[in-house]
Amino acid sequence: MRDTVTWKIGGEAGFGIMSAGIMLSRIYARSGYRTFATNEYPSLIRGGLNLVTVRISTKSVDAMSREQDVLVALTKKCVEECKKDLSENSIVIYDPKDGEYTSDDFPKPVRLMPVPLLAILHELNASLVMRNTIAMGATLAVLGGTLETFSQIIKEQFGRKGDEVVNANIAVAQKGYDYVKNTYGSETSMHLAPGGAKEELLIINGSEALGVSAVRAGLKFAAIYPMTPINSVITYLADHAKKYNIMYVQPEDEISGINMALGASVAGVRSMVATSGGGFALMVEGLSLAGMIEAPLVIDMGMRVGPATGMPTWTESSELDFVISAGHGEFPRIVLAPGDAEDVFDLTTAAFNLADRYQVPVFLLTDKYLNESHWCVPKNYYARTVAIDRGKMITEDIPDSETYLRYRTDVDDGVSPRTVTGVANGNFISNSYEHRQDGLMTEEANERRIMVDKRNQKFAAIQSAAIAPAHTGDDNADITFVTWGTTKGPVREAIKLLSGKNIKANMIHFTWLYPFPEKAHEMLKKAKRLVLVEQNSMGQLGGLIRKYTGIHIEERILKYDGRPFFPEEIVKRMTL
Amino acid sequence: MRDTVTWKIGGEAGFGIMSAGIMLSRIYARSGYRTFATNEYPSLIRGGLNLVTVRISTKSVDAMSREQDVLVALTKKCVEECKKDLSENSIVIYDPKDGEYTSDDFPKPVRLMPVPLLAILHELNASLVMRNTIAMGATLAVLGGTLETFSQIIKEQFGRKGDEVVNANIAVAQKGYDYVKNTYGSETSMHLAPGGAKEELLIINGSEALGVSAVRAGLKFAAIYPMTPINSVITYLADHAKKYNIMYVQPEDEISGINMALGASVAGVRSMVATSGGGFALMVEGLSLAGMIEAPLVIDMGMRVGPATGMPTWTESSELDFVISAGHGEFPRIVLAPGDAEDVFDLTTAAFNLADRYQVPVFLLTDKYLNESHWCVPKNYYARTVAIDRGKMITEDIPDSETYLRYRTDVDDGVSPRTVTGVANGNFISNSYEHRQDGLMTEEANERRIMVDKRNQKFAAIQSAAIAPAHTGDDNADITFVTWGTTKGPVREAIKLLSGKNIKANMIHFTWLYPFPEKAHEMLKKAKRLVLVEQNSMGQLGGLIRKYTGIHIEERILKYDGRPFFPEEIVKRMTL
Amino acid sequence: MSTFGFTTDHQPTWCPGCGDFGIWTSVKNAMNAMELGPDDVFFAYGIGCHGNMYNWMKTYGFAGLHGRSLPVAQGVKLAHHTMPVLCITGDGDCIGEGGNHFIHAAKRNADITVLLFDNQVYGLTTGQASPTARPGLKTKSTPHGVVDMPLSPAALAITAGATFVARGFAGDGKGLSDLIVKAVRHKGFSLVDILQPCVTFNKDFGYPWYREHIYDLNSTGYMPDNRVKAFDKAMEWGEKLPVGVFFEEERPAHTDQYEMLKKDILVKQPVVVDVESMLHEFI
Amino acid sequence: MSTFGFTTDHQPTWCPGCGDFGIWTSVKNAMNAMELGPDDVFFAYGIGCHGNMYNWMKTYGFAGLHGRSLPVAQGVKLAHHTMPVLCITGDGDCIGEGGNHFIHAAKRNADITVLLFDNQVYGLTTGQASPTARPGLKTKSTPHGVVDMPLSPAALAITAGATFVARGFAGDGKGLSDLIVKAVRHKGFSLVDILQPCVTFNKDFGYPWYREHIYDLNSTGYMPDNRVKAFDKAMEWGEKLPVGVFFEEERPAHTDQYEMLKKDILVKQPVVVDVESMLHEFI
Ligand SMILES: Cc1ncc(C[n+]2csc(CCOP(=O)(O)OP(=O)(O)O)c2C)c(N)n1
Ligand SMILES: Cc1ncc(C[n+]2csc(CCOP(=O)(O)OP(=O)(O)O)c2C)c(N)n1
Ligand code: SF4
Ligand code: SF4
Ligand SMILES: [Mg+2]
Ligand SMILES: [Mg+2]
Repeated sequence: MRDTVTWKIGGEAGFGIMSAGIMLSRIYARSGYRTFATNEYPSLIRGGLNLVTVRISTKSVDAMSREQDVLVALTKKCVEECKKDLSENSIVIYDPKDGEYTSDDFPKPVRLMPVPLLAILHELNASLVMRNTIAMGATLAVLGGTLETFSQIIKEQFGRKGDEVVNANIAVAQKGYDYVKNTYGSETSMHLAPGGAKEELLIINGSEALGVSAVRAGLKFAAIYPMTPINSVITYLADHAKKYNIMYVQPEDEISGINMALGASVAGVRSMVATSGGGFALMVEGLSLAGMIEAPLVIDMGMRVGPATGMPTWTESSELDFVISAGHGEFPRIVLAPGDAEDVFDLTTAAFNLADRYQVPVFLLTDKYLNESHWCVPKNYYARTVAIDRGKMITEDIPDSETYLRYRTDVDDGVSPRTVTGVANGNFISNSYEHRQDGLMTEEANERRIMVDKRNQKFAAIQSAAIAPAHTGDDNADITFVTWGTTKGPVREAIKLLSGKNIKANMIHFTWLYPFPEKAHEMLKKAKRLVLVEQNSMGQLGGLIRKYTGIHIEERILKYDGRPFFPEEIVKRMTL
Repeated sequence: MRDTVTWKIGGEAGFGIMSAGIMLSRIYARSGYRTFATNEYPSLIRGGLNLVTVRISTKSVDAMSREQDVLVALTKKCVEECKKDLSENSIVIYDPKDGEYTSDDFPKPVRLMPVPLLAILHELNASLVMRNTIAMGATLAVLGGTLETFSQIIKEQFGRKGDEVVNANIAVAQKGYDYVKNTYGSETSMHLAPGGAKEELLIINGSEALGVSAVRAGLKFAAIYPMTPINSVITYLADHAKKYNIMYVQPEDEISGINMALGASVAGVRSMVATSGGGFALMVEGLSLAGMIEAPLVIDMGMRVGPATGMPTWTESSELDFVISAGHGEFPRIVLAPGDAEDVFDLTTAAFNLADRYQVPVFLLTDKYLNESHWCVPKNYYARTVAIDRGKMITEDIPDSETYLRYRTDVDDGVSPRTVTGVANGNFISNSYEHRQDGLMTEEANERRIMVDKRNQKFAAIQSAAIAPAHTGDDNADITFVTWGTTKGPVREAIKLLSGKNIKANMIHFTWLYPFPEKAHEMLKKAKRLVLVEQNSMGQLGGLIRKYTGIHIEERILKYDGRPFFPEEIVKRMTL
Repeated sequence: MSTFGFTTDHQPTWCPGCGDFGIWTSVKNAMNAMELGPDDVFFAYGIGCHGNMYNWMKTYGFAGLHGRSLPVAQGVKLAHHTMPVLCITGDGDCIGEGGNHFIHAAKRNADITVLLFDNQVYGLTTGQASPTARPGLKTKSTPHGVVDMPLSPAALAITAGATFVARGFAGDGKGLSDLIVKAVRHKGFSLVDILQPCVTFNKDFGYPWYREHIYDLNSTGYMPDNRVKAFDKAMEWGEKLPVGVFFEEERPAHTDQYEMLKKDILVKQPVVVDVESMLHEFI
Repeated sequence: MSTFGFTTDHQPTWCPGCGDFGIWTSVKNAMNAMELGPDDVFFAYGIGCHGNMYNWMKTYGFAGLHGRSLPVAQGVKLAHHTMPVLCITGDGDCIGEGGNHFIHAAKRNADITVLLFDNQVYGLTTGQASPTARPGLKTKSTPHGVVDMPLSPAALAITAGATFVARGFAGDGKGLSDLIVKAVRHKGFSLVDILQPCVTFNKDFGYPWYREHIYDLNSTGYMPDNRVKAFDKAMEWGEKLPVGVFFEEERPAHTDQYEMLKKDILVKQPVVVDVESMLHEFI
């Protein structure tokens, strides 16, 4: 019996690969296990090879392992591509119609379990789209599970389509399950140890998590032009717009998107955009505008492999420098980078409050890995109350006797109270030109200097709210990994692997990147040996650290081939 | 007799203020003097106060002085605004019709020289637009000059309009000249010492200088959307397109501009765009594209006061961080920042060669001060031959037997030979997706890594071409100013002022900013006391230096009110 | 009826004789005619001479980026759909830099009013040709005269789906303010393309030229009820040049498409989330 | 006559049944009909399913940014005006993200050919509504159906000044390749709006639907010589849907406006500067 199994399914787009991964995650999440699912697919709609990997464990799962224990290969190409990543004694489920193998065809000895998927479909007169359902049944047999939860999920999922569909699916699942049990015996090396206490767990991808968190935080307006990897944010918001009284608009381009969002923000609603690097590039002028008019705005910047169109469906984290310096002129902004679904909740709700409190644009630097992986997170984490702080906002009419100054400078945090549209005597100009306290243009030297100083004052105010990097692991470790965003999980697991080798390592993980958190300096200084781990080719966090602390981290583990880090790989690349 | 006089003229837009400044500069440049002229005007077309200041000297002029010696005030507002900047015994020329003053109306005692400009016009039946011509005549009398060169320039300038216009202008100039001589005597405290040897000098603004240099460097295609402060580049190129066989296109927006320019570049011509921060913001996606397809491109990025629309007609240098980090994904680029008209020639011609040699985008970071000031530069400097190096370019047909690989990786500088359109067997795809050597898409991990490494290889190659910062002044100075771009002149003059106080200072001036020139480290380390001087509020060069060398310059003189530095001000802000 | 001056302590900086003065007056008169005061209306400005107006026009407003006033206006409208939202934009701003937003705002039938200050040039950047510049016009960017065909903002709007399309003249104060009132009252996307003399950079098309060539379309018996006829008229520019309402149609506006806006403006909608049901779908 | 396969070692990745296959074939046939080989022609691609074509279409080409193929094409054309330049673009690419370039390229009468793969959806981003989506179409971004009016690429082109405007159907190989040949041979801006079934994300408009609804405009006696009539036809979409040539006109192309291009292509023009005369004006 095993604590952990890593399972992978692969086939062409359209084979239901993604949904199989989600279903398997759900089955085990409902049964007292933790799961984590990642996907890989090329930038095209059909054909090619889509892969989903699900790690299932009785303990928490922070990252994907490099090797898989079970492979469900729905095409020959899948076997070819994936065999190199199978561990010893892995089980391979495949349809013998797609190809015949012996264990020798694999780099390491594996156990082959051909299952006649098409033949079963044929026999039951079931349609091709149910192939993945048979494979799921077979999977559950291999992992020593039952069909109970799976059947339940099938009912929930297909109930609307009628009993016939439900029953047909259950029947093929049963066939797959029985076929494995009958052909290969009821014990396999991949049986999972019993799950723990059943807690309600969400299986949610990063984009959905961000959508949910944003709605919780009071999001009212989103203008988002489609782009990988944030398309699921659109789907989530469009599908739930009516239910939650939020407005989703599909703009003609990203430039329109950010300008609409700023219009809505100035009018008084919480507003956001989401995009990837190329789309954000088009928003850069609007970002500078947000800085100048001091409008709150949340920007979900979903990173992927660049430059330009790059590898749109693969992961990378190379937009840190870009978002910190984007925009002409100088103005404060906040850059946050969640590392997992828990972080998404915490940082998304924080982002909206920070945007309002400091009247600045706030970035959520997500990436393809975060957005499209399916995380497993306690429902209670997401069910917590969210405190909404709209900052200095005036919604009551202003008496005739008062003169309202939108950009009043007699504030010590640089933040001036703002009215929402329609407040009597509250009219003002959101002005992209340099302006006086009343918002009207100025070109006078002194007024200019004062207004720059006012905006720059926010840096100090924001610093006081900054989230120090998370320090996890042994205080006295010999190795301190320094990283940010979604490398969190792989590094965390790498630390576990190292501790298995009696090497003490810990981690300084940044989720708040900018303004550079002052507290990080002390933390970094204390470390014995710093190792930078980043999902890019230039070590951008390393540059940022040196710029703000002078500390130069020479030892760097960088990855930029579009694939996320595997814990084993981090260990392997260490000079130990 | 004086070595140097600073003269200022002010009035409403439409009064011919700018052309008066150019003319005065020309007169003196042709007479053996050096000049330098700056302008100040608000962001509107008419009304307001336009000012031109011209410094004339028998020696070289690097910057403007804070105070003026002669003021020609064509409106009352001009007197009001400018009187605070007059030095003791300054001469003020004005039309008594606009207002009556006594020396007491001025902070320091001045010499008033009312000249009845309108009355003279009236008397000669001359039109209002000639008011500035009278003022010029008066000026020449005050400075102890003659009308000879001025008359010559009038002939050249108005010759096409016929003798009548020429003679009328000469007549009013004479009147102004005579009025001053007759009324205030032929000696004033502002007489200039005789000029030196007559060398042919150009009076040219930074934009024109850039246009001229680009044409010399073989520019063939420019797509430029209008924007202050690079509008003169458009005017220069549009006016000279036919003469020099170059193509200027006005695109519908900046996005179109950079994409057209990349199309032309890939087709094989030297191509450029010019814009300011807001327009460049819209080009950021195209920049990333240039990085990915490895297309040469020169970008004249004319800085002005931001964020957003800011103060569009005023100066600032706050786009250094922005251009270095702009664009999603990671790719090499080169950032150059000329400090004066000589630098413009050297760096513009270099920029086109560098772009071709390394197949990267190259920035010319100019600013409003550089672009719109009129510099005085020896014609010989601009008449030098320009070596054009198109880099690895294939213009000959490729034999049928060969397979052309646009992005071949067996190159040690990361630069692969490129064909121009139409070369037989030379077809390839400029691909914004990650690609293989032949340009077709790849999503394979290893191919991706190799292609990133290939592009990143250019960093080292480019570094070998990097221009170290210019070290000027005493090697053993107690103070080392560190600066970049157009603060060069003011700092240079500040050093002279300090040396007058027996304080030894020198300067490390960066014109090559990125990739950060490695040689700078040694230079900076040697200095006893570093003082950062920048025209922005964050000290961006300071950040860059710390990021790449660890050296933290604590002492900073920053200015961000839209006005250029004055040498006196730098001295004043030093803790001495 | 209360009247408003909308004044600030800034003085207009337009060139003496600029057509923008007349438009400004018509805008203020239109606001007064509709009894809209500074807190009742939202103006989104482009960047150009036209846009400088925000400094002497006291209302809720947004002086944003060059070319982007229409997206801003739509964002404001969606958040506060009971407030009249107008765009002050130019031919460069709206049809050059912002051309894409123009056709898409019209397509959506966004309930905003676009006042397009159409002077054929980029005034504020000292006179380059704009997309509406007529062939032959000599400007800084076209020293030998404009060569390509101009775009007609009115025809583009008609093609893209606008439901109120008119043309006015800066020199006709009364006619123009009437058109503005109609445009603002119209539910859906409304355009008033305003022929505006730029006395500094466009000497070919001054007040006299326009006075001589324009005619009032609506007094010729023309009915603005047909898109194809309207297109035909909107492309007309020669000896005669029509002003007036080209096209008018009733069709649900963009903001009509959102069920929830029937309840209240978005700004006032509470955050209502049943957390249990929200999270249920992920279990 | 030599024929070319234009093949690479990449296989098409379009969904089985996608209309893009048919268009691709027509494009290759058109090239062969004009005897244009891989080194003789330039294709600028947008980003979308349509744009993926560059991987299996060996020519000089540029797979640039989403929405920007028209500017790239114009830059190439200006630098090398003797080379035919085509854009492979989509309804999202060309009319959504790139709408401004579309109207301005038409206005300039840039001598490029735009092949617009019009499937009413954003295919590559898994099926959101595009600007040409018909009302009612349910997509990922419009779960309750599209509400606003679609934009007609053909009508926009006609309005903006295009000199050749046609519509074709991906399912009509011969007809389409003929239209492409005509479009490429036309001097000036040419558009072929291609009705393209997306079998994966747009089930409402498949081959049968189109086969049932389209008719050949040019065989009805329609003459493509009048912009207003063409506009009328380009807005037509109901029981019947015209394909064929809507409009054709001779007018100098953008590249005709540059005197120097009469001598040679820009790429081959030498750098000729008389330094003395160049600097003289600054003295
Ligand atoms: C992104 C960007 N590009 C260019 C500019 C420069 N710019 C300011 S106003 C203007 C043109 C204005 O023309 P138009 O909209 O016709 O207004 P007008 O001045 O004629 O009223 C331009 C190009 C800018 N501010 N921002
Ligand atoms: C700037 C930018 N925004 C968004 C995207 C994401 N994107 C890629 S393809 C596409 C839509 C493609 O639609 P269409 O042009 O109609 O092509 P189709 O796939 O339907 O052929 C989008 C939005 C992108 N690549 N770049
Ligand atoms: S430049 Fe033209 S548009 Fe601008 S203010 Fe002057 S007259 Fe008016
Ligand atoms: S998604 Fe649609 S357009 Fe894209 S390849 Fe598939 S069928 Fe074709
Ligand atoms: Mg204009
Ligand atoms: Mg499409």
